[in-house]
Amino acid sequence: MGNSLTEIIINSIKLILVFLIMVQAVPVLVWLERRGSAFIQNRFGPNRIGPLGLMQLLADAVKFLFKEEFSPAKSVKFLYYAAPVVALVPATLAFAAIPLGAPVQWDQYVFHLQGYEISVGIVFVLAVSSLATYAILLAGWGSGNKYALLGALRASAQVISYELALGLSIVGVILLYGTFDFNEIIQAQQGPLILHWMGHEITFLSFLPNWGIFYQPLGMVIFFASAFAESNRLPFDLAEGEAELVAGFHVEYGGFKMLLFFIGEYGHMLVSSALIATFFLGGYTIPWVSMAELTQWVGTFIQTPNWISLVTGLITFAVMFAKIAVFLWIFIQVRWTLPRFRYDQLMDLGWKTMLPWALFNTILTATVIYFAHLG
Amino acid sequence: MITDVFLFWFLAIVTLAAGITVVTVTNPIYSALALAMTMIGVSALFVTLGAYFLAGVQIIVYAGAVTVLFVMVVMLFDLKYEVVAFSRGKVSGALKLASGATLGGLLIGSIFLTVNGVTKAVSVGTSEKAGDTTKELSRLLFTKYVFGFEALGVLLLIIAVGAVALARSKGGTHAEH
Amino acid sequence: MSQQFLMATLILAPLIGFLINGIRYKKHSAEVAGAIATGAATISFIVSVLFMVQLVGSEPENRRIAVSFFDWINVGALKIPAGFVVDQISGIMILVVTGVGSLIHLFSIGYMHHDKGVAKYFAFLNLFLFNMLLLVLGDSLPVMFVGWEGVGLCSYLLIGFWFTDQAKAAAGMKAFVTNRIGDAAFILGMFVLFLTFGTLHFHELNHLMPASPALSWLSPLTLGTLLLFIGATGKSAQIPLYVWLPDAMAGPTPVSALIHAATMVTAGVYMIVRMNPVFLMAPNTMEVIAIIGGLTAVMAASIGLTQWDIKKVLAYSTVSQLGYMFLACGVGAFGAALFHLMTHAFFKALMFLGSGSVIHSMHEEQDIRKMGGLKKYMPITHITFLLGWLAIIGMPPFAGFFSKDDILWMAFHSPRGHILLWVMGFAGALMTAFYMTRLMALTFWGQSRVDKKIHPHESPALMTIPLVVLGLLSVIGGWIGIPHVIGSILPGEPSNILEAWLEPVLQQVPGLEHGDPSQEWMLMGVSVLFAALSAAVAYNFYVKNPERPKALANALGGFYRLVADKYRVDEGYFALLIQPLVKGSQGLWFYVDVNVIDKATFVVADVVRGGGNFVKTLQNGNIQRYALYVAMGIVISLTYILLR
Amino acid sequence: MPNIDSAVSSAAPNMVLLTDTIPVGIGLTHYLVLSAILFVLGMIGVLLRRNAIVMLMSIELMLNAVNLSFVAFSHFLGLIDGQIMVFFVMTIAAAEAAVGLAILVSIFKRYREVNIRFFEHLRG
Repeated sequence: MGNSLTEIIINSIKLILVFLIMVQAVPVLVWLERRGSAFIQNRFGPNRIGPLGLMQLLADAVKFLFKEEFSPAKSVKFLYYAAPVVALVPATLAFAAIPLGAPVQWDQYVFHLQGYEISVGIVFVLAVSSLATYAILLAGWGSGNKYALLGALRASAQVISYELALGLSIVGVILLYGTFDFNEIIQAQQGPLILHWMGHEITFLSFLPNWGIFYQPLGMVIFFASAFAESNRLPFDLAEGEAELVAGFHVEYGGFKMLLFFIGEYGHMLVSSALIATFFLGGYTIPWVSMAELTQWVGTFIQTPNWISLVTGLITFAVMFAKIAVFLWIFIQVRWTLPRFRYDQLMDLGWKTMLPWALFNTILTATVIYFAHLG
Repeated sequence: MITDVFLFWFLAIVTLAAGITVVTVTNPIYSALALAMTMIGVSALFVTLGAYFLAGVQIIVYAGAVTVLFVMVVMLFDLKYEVVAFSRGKVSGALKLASGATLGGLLIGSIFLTVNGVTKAVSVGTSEKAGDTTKELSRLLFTKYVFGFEALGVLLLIIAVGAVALARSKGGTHAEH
Repeated sequence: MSQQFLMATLILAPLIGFLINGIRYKKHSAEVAGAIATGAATISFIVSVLFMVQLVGSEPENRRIAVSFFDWINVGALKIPAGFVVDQISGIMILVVTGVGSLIHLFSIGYMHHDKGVAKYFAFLNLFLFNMLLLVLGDSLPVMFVGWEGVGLCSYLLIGFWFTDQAKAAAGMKAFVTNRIGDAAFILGMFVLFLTFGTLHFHELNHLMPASPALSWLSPLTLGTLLLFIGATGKSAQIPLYVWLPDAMAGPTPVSALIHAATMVTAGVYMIVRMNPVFLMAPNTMEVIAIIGGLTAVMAASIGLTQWDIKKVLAYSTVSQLGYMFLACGVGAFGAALFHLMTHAFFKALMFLGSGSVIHSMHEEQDIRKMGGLKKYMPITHITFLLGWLAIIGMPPFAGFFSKDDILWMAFHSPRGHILLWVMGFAGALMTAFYMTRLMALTFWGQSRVDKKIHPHESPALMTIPLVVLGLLSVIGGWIGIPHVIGSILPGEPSNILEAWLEPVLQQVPGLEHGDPSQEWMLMGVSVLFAALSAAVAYNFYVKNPERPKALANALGGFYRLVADKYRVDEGYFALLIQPLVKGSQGLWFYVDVNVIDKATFVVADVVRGGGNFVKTLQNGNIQRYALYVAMGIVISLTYILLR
Repeated sequence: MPNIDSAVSSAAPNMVLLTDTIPVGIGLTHYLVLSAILFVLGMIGVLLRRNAIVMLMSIELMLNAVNLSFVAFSHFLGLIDGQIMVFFVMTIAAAEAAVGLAILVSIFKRYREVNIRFFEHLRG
């Protein structure tokens, strides 16, 4: 936690901040989603309240908060109320473990711009996000509704199946950087792209940044695809197949509880995008610009080193969020362009296509790394 | 200092409470959830022992996969509260409880009898940088225990095939025709 | 290539063929299985040719290739290596076995084409070949005995190959049991020899022989050799154990040709020739062998006169020819015995295959009364059969002539021989000529008595090629053993190659002086002349005026029926041996087994069941109860550890 | 075993860290006793519960207790091997759960019940 009181306080504030960031990102995303979908479908979408309908989110929030508080008669109360909260937890915990910016050096303290730095971050994130299943199951069982239960079973099965592909696709990255620590991974992705082979350096690609995507294209594709499945988004949102299951596991939920589920889903999107950015796009680093250059450039405006590092941190934070935003937009775009899978297609894709390819990617990476370090 | 003592006791109590719930609650759903809680508690205890990686794996494997399986099975079976949750028979039940209690007592007694020797013998801790233990772990796993590792791989393969063969779907989208 | 490798290939090739065919015997078609089996046999043949080339290449005294693979038995004084030896004797044998064997394999492809278990059949054939090679190549009695038993097993399997037919299965059983009797004697003989000489290795035995013959009847040498000879009578169908061979014709005809004419039945003769120094030292045994052989020759031939089943006739002629061989062994003409063995292998295999081809074309018809006039239908078979006929009745210059006359001459001339023995052989030769001619006449010549529904046809090339090859062999096969008297007048004076070849490994009968040619010429002339005469008579009987034989049979009356019933030997055995055995066993069964042994076992069973019932209560399928047992076990052991 | 040696040697300078993360108050004993109690709990569950699924859960409980003791030992003895064992135990546990549940599913298809009593019909 920390050694001195200031540090402890700052860290606690950080935790709260991260949580708020996630929660506040959700209305923005909702608005973005609605407007975006509207434009994709050649509509206007919400545009009454405020400029560009930006105030729409507030209205939504108010509506959610003041809806009637009810629970189905057949429901198991405890589980029914526990589920939305549980849905919120994994995304938050995972998101808090991802570094969002360069560490800030303030006097003798070093503050990482993340909820808490964990040396085995990847494992932690995987572990926490694997708990997301419980929310679904609890909701499905708790609301005492067969549609909800079916949706929950389908969703949880899907999540479990795709966790395999997800984890395996990261294994390539772990092999590549030899660590579970996000910060180390991000550090390793700085500078130009220089490939090593049998001790020779291949530099003709060095106009590219040294990002993981150039080492792990297949891994990235698989990870991205299974990230969709993990966060129950189209084309993988079988849990809420409106046609056959009304709305899946949260059919009985309304009002604020529903909102919590929303936050959980969008939180998953956030986490996935952040992970992709971290693994494959160099995290908070700026392409073609090294940290040293950045600090030097900032130093041309400001003198005091504390402020310099703080500003640098904020800039990198902005960069990180830009990257995350790109992927968030891709999420939304995909949702409104692709149709839904059928369940057996989904399972076949997960088990017979993605899993083998992820395995192949792992083995390939291992061999290539072995040969690369031969020299 | 204090935080760690507090942490241990807190986690211990949570874990034990969850464990007791697993055994005593009559509704299998609740015992499954309690089991998940126990797993999480145990993994937190792993963290206090500096085994970060294992803690993560513990959650992934147990809480994320095994217990979810349990929950799903229970939900599929749709088991209501059971009439006879515990095995009948006064004598046998008493005998079972007694044997359990004595076993616990014996275990704890033996621990107290022997543990001091152990700690006094080697009282060096593992290196605290978790990355190190993880790397160390993997190195050991692929050098000293590589045979066991391979054997486990084979075992898992067999298990997968066996489980599929046991509970293969009759009817539905994946039925074999 | 090392000798070890060659030897391994020679022996193991058939075994591998057996395994391949045997494991997948449901899958393989006749072509595949036949190709595999014949290939294996041919490989062995090629290797044995290689061996022979080596032998011919080396000097006469060290023409001996001995290979030892590993120590098979090593108990106290008894040390039996798994050793195999190719020398002058076994060299000839492996040539005959693998050569004739390959031809018969080839023939079988055509013959067994329509059979269900054809692959099984070929597997058995290969297994037989393997065992036969063990028998021939083994350099010590036990190794030979393994093959000895093995061929017995294979002959059992192959005789009863169509085991769904009760009679055939019974025939196989009969052959096996009869062989077992002989084998028991064989084992005893081995014991005696081992007790006496402390070794069972042929080479050592042959050199351990005492200088002077053991004249006493009870001397271990005599006993051992006698017992071995009884074993031989079992395997080679001599009196008194010959009864199984005629029934053995129940098997497929190629099997009869391979096992019951060419190779297996000659095992006894081979064994005696291989141990000739030992037998030479036991004159009494030799005497017995000679007499038995002579008697068998005559008796079997006389039975052959009356049989109507083509294969039965051939079977009895085989028995009598074997009798000749034993006669030769008995008078110390081991070379002649081996010579006749070889030639007989050629022409008898030929005739069996010919009969097989006939039977094949007659749709499994075996009664010669329903044949006749087949000459025009199946010319090739007829020609080859004709050659075999000429060979067996001993017409010069066919193979049979030389070997048979060699035997007769030795029977007359050898100091161990006797005029009576010669007479037996002579009578046998006459009868052989008669019934063989009869067979030819009834089968091929005269007017056809074939059933109208059956249309005989020549067999396919696959079956005729072996016939032709064997026919050729039975013509020229004898020319390696031309006696001096004939060789001296022939252009180029061909010497007796076989004699020279076998000289180093065969011992002369003590006191055998050079006979005078005129005598030999005379005997030869007599036998050939009379053989020709009886052949002519038979031709007259069965082609010219077929009613005469019946008249003759009626004239002979009871005697004829006795002979036709094969002297009722089987019945006699049944009455004297088998019945008492069965009765006694039944008595044991009813009184001893039921009352004593069964009671005892029941008591034991009750005790066990009671105990089981008691223990059963612990295993009541209640898993939690089991878990409780485990827990209590842990508790108890832990308490013990703590309180210790 | 170079790994172990390196672990111990690298551990020696970390004594300070050790003492301030795991204070004297909490020692090996605590963890062992905790794991013992968990183990006995699981055992009682296996012995007493009728529901086969719950029995399986109790088995998982026991395994977890064992894992805990393993990790505690490996921590306090400075040997990683204990953690390896935990690895293996986890694998076995997962496998066991999978097979057990598969069997349960087939049993349930047959009897529409998972009461352990029904397993007694599986004689022979």
